[in-house]
Amino acid sequence: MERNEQTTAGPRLTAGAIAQKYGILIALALACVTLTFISENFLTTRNILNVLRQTSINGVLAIGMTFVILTRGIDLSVGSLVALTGVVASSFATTATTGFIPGAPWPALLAIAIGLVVGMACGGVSGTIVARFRVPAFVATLGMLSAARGLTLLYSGGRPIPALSEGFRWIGTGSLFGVPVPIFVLLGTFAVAHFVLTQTRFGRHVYAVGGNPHAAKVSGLPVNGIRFAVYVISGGLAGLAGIILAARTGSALPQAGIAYELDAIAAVVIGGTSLAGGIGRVSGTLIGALLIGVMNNGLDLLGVESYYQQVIKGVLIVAAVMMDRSKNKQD
Amino acid sequence: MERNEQTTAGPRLTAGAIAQKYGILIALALACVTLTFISENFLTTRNILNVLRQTSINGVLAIGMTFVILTRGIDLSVGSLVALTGVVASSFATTATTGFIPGAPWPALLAIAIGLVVGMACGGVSGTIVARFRVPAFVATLGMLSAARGLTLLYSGGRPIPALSEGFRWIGTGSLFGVPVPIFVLLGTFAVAHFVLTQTRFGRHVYAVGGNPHAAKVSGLPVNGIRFAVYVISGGLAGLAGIILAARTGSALPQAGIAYELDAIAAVVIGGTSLAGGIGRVSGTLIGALLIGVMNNGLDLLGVESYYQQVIKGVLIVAAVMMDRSKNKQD
Amino acid sequence: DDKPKIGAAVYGLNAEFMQIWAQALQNHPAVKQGLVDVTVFDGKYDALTQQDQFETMITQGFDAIIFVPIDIEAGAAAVDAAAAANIPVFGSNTRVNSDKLAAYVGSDDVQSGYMEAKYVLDKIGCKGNVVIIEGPVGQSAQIQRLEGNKKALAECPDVKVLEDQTANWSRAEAQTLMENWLTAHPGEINGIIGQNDEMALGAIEAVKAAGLDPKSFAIAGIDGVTDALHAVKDGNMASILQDGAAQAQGALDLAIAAVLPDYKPMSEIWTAYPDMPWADGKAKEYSVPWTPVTADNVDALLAARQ
Amino acid sequence: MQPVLEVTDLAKSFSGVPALRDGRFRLQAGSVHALCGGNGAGKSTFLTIVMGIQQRDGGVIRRNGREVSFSSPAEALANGIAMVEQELSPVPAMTVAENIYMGREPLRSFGRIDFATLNRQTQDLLDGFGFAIRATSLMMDLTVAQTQLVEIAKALSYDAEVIILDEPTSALGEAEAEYLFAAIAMLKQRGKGVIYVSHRLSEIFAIADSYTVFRDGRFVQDGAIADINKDQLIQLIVGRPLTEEFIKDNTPSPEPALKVTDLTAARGVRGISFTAHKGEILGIYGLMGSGRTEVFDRLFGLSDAKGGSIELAGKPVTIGTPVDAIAAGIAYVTEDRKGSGLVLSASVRDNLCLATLDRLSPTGVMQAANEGASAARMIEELRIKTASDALGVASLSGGNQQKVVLGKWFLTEPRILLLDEPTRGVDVGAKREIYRVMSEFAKAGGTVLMVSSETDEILGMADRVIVLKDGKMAGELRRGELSAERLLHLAA
Ligand SMILES: Nc1ncnc2c1ncn2[C@@H]1O[C@H](COP(=O)(O)OP(=O)(O)OP(=O)(O)O)[C@@H](O)[C@H]1O
Ligand SMILES: Nc1ncnc2c1ncn2[C@@H]1O[C@H](COP(=O)(O)OP(=O)(O)OP(=O)(O)O)[C@@H](O)[C@H]1O
Ligand SMILES: [Mg+2]
Ligand SMILES: [Mg+2]
Repeated sequence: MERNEQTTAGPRLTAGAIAQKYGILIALALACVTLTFISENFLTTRNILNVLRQTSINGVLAIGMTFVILTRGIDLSVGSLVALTGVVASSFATTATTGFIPGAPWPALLAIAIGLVVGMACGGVSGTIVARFRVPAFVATLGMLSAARGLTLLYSGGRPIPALSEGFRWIGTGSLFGVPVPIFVLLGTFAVAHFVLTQTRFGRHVYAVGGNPHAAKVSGLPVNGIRFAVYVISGGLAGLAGIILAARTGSALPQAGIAYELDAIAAVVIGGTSLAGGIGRVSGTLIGALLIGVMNNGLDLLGVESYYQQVIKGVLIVAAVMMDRSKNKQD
Repeated sequence: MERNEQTTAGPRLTAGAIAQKYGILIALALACVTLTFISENFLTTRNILNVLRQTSINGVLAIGMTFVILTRGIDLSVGSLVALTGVVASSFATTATTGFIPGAPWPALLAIAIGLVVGMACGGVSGTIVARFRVPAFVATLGMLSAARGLTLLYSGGRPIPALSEGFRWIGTGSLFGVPVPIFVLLGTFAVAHFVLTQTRFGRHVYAVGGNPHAAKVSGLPVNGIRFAVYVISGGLAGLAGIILAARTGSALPQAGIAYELDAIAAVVIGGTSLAGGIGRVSGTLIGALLIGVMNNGLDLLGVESYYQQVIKGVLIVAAVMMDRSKNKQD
Repeated sequence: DDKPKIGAAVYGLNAEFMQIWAQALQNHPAVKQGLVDVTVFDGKYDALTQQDQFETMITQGFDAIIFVPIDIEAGAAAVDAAAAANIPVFGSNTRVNSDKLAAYVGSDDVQSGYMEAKYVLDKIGCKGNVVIIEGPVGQSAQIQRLEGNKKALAECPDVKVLEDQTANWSRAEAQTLMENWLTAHPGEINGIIGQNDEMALGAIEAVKAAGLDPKSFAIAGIDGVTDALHAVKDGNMASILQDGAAQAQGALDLAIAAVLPDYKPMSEIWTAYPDMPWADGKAKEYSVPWTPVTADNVDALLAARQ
Repeated sequence: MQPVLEVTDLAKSFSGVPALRDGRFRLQAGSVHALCGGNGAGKSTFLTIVMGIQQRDGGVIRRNGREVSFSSPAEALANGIAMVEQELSPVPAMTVAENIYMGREPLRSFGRIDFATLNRQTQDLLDGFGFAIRATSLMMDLTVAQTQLVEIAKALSYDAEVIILDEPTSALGEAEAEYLFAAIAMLKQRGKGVIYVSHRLSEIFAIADSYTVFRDGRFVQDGAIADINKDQLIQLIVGRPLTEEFIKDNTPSPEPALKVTDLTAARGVRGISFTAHKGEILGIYGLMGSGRTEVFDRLFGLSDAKGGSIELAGKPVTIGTPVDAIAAGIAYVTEDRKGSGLVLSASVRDNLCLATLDRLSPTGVMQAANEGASAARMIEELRIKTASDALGVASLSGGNQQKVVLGKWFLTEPRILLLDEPTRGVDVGAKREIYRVMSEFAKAGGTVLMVSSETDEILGMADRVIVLKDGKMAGELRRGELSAERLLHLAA
């Protein structure tokens, strides 16, 4: 059984090795080539930047999710945390006095920090419940999904937090050298995550805990601490995504982020990370997220009707993964 | 690792053994007793029947999900299948001529059969993709989630199918000996599933495939066939749930069933079935579904505000499972 | 306590519009004075949950129910069940396809759809290209608003509808959709008809992100949520206010009147909308008028939100 | 006479690397045929192909003269072939009976499984072989040895004509192995053909009639056991003559390294007291279930401290978790390498470095060069057969996997080494390497505690032996007093 699974490669990744290991990269390339041919607007700088920007939120969530899934866990709460952190951070970033802070607008950085901390704190709660109290991750984070949504609505009174300060909105709408800021955030997150997972001790721990928690424990790894940490990471990145989303849409909506967890998990799994833990790469996740983004973009560009879009999307996701898996079919 | 999980009992289930094995049963009992004290309306025949009837749809879905999860799979498509089967079955059960059938109303039984077949067929497609093409269940059924929703909208033109025939509606609204029909459907489904899983070869082989697919294969079991079959079962039961839902609400809505998969999986996991496969019981699932049902009912009975409800629900779900798991904490 | 118990089953409380609706219910003078007990049930956007909540209310012996179903075709069974238990049900905001409804207080979506499209078409001078961002297809509000949109479009045969897609009432989805449309039809889109404000606001953000000026487009939405009021104030869009507060309070007055025989309506709405007479609480239909949000009334409306 | 099974030219590669080039084998009815070869020689690959678990790249398999091609184990079973795989593979949450008769459960009316008959039938089967296991126990509650016995019972229960046993005794003590040999003798008498794989050569000479040797995926030689002696066989397997089997040149010092007083552990282990000295190899002997593993688990902080005290180099220590134990300089090679030894989804290098990550990355950032060097050192010292250290450890042969576990712990540079069945599944050549490393480790002042079910190994390596029985100390023997009879006498 285990034999035909992929193995975690070390840090050496040549272009050839990637292509060979990621059938999914080929699927992405195929999708891009096809779209380039059938839609003249696809391969334009502007549209590529669009796709990347649209992918940024799901991408950031999926990167956090990768850590969790690598340890055999799952984090269903990220969608709700996007809303919670967005609302809380935004409440410290309004141009006017809000109900919460009787004073001048807070500097954007503080608001961002608060959003990240809230996300990490919620992740920490999930992590504690999973690591310390041995509640299955599915249940623990489903509880957080529900609780965080409730807290969001309570905090905001069910109303959007509008009129965000320019500084804060820059995260979602600004540009650097002509490239939108969310893209930098996504790529920065990816680079850090890739570094952590492939180059640091903690990254090794994550793979070991997911691959065989018992062996990890016997080898003296702080298994519970690692389990805890990945939920904090996922929560923090959900916070980052929440901030980008609020900054992009211009106000923080309490009903934001519903079902985002599914797309994030899909990106991870399409990217080749095993839900059984211990196997996968964050570069695969990025490709998975891009594939989803390109698909959504392409279907819109082609003006496909929304009902057909859903059917086609379902078929394409499965087809892409099927292509990937067929390479190493043995059992 | 595996050691501290619960074990599948053989067919022998005494009341004592159940209580000992299911901390979750105690959680359910606790919830019921508490509600009896704080709400005079809780322990009335009428309300108990309400709770059971309300549980019927999630319960039926969760029973099908149990089969899938026992084989290490997951079925995310059940919510969409509820909508699809509801719409298709209903289109053969309208009181008037519909756009689909140029004739008199079809007998309810035919409509029901059609709904079940559609559900099983969709499950069969997922099952084939999982068993034959080795696509992770998460991806395969996520694809089906999307595709089935699209098909539902296409089939119905996005509009509800109203005015269902009396015969068809009986499934959702009728009573037998003062007990609503959906309750019979739920209990019947449970009894059959319990029998199949504990007493038949197929049932035991479901456990074997989930517990150790390699061992199952080496013992000559038709592993792929069993994997395929559980998705057909889950799809068929999603069809059953879709029919009850349409019959209960009196019209089939194409946007019905959104996110139902989460509640179904939650019931399974709360009921003690391991997402890693091979361990669990359908009786636990039933208790899990009832716990969710009682919780929803109780919070409504007490008139708890909706935002607080979500927070409380999140906390209670986790607490219930924590109580259950604390018994056998070792590692 | 033998105060009348009135339940309000609404399709979902996560978005601002229903939040305003629910708040108005709690702020109704009769509730404030403790004349009646009101409980709001959150249907979580699920017809079945609403059905379950009806059963719970019937079990608990509520005296009347105010109902905002998720869809016109959903909830007839729930109304039947309440009627069978002799509990009157009053519709608000969204109609139920049932003859057992005691009365309905709402606004005509066809009309708002017409009004918003008309605004867009007038602004682009009845020629050019528009896109329509629709609600979840098949929902009654979407169907009726689209009908209104089409009615207005029929008056401008030269206007072409370039794209027509759902964004499920969601700002984020509409933003993505609009970004992609702006790419697919560079420089061709003149008007944007959003079937609600959230989606229109998402479109505005997409326009801005593409480096374009929303003021050079004709953009309209419906509902009058707070963010939209701000956008109107900035001159970026037009919105049509749906008075959810009036829909809620009107329905509550009717419900109380059905339970307490000598009750006189206490909400201010009956004086605010002379076009909608109380009619002794005996009418079957009460139509709350739409109010176009303009530079003139936007400040007053915003002040009322605080 | 026509062979019941004849295989020629069997070939199999994994991602381009050949594991088997020309597998050849002729099995006669009524005989026990040993398949010999070093770790990674291709034995398991060969056998799993015969069983239909893996698919071949080329070659011919004939069953009773008829060419066959099994696409699944189900077909092999239907053709009268049954197998005990090298890697134990139970369904943990099911009962012994359900595991054994999986797919062949007796039925009652309405398609129900007849559990009463199933359990009785299973109990009879187990009792018949002399295995003390309850049919209704759950597999997850069994020890590794018991699990292995169940798998043996399962393979024998098929009443197959060809029975493949891939290292069936690797986790068994000699007493239990005797039951197996009795069963094999019976099968032989009934005219069955048995393919037997073991790295314990004494077993081969005790029960086999003929042998076939593979080396590096190639057929080397076959013949009758009667025509060959142990040294010759070793030479065939290893490819060169091997002078001595055990390497031992340590001398215990009087200085105590580990002192255990009145230790109590889970599952009835109590009152264990002993002292191990620097430079000493202390053997721990006992029958299956005597509590040896529990003592180690307790010393390593894997089971709850229930009582007793531990002193290291004269200082009392508290060991509550493996982290404490590792910090105190203890290393532990567990008996269950799949369950607690290896991360199967990770590479050879990652597994080798797993317990020394702190040391390899002082700043938290991994030093790839350090990792590579560590891994390379162990691969060389232990002669681990792997194409590259980036290969998944799951693709290594069983014996090489065992060496990876040993290497992981050697890298921690421990002062005390706990070895639970350290040579399980290891071939003669590599065993010798392991003995050499043990001996050098002790010679350099380290302390080795070794649990082994192989009496030869205990006799060959231990300076002193503690014998456990039912969780209690049953006696202690110095090197001079050691003999197989005395060990067994104390243990039984
Ligand atoms: N799934 C696989 N992927 C890659 N290589 C494999 C795989 N299975 C086996 N090998 C390689 O094939 C060779 C033969 O392995 P095999 O397991 O047959 O050896 P063996 O003779 O049974 O050894 P041992 O005595 O250690 O069990 C080894 O070099 C091993 O690394
Ligand atoms: N997981 C378990 N559940 C129940 N009993 C167990 C378990 N593991 C071991 N035992 C029992 O505990 C006792 C001591 O087991 P232990 O594993 O320490 O023995 P051992 O001497 O190492 O034997 P073995 O040769 O089987 O490894 C035995 O009676 C064994 O059957
Ligand atoms: Mg082998
Ligand atoms: Mg042992």
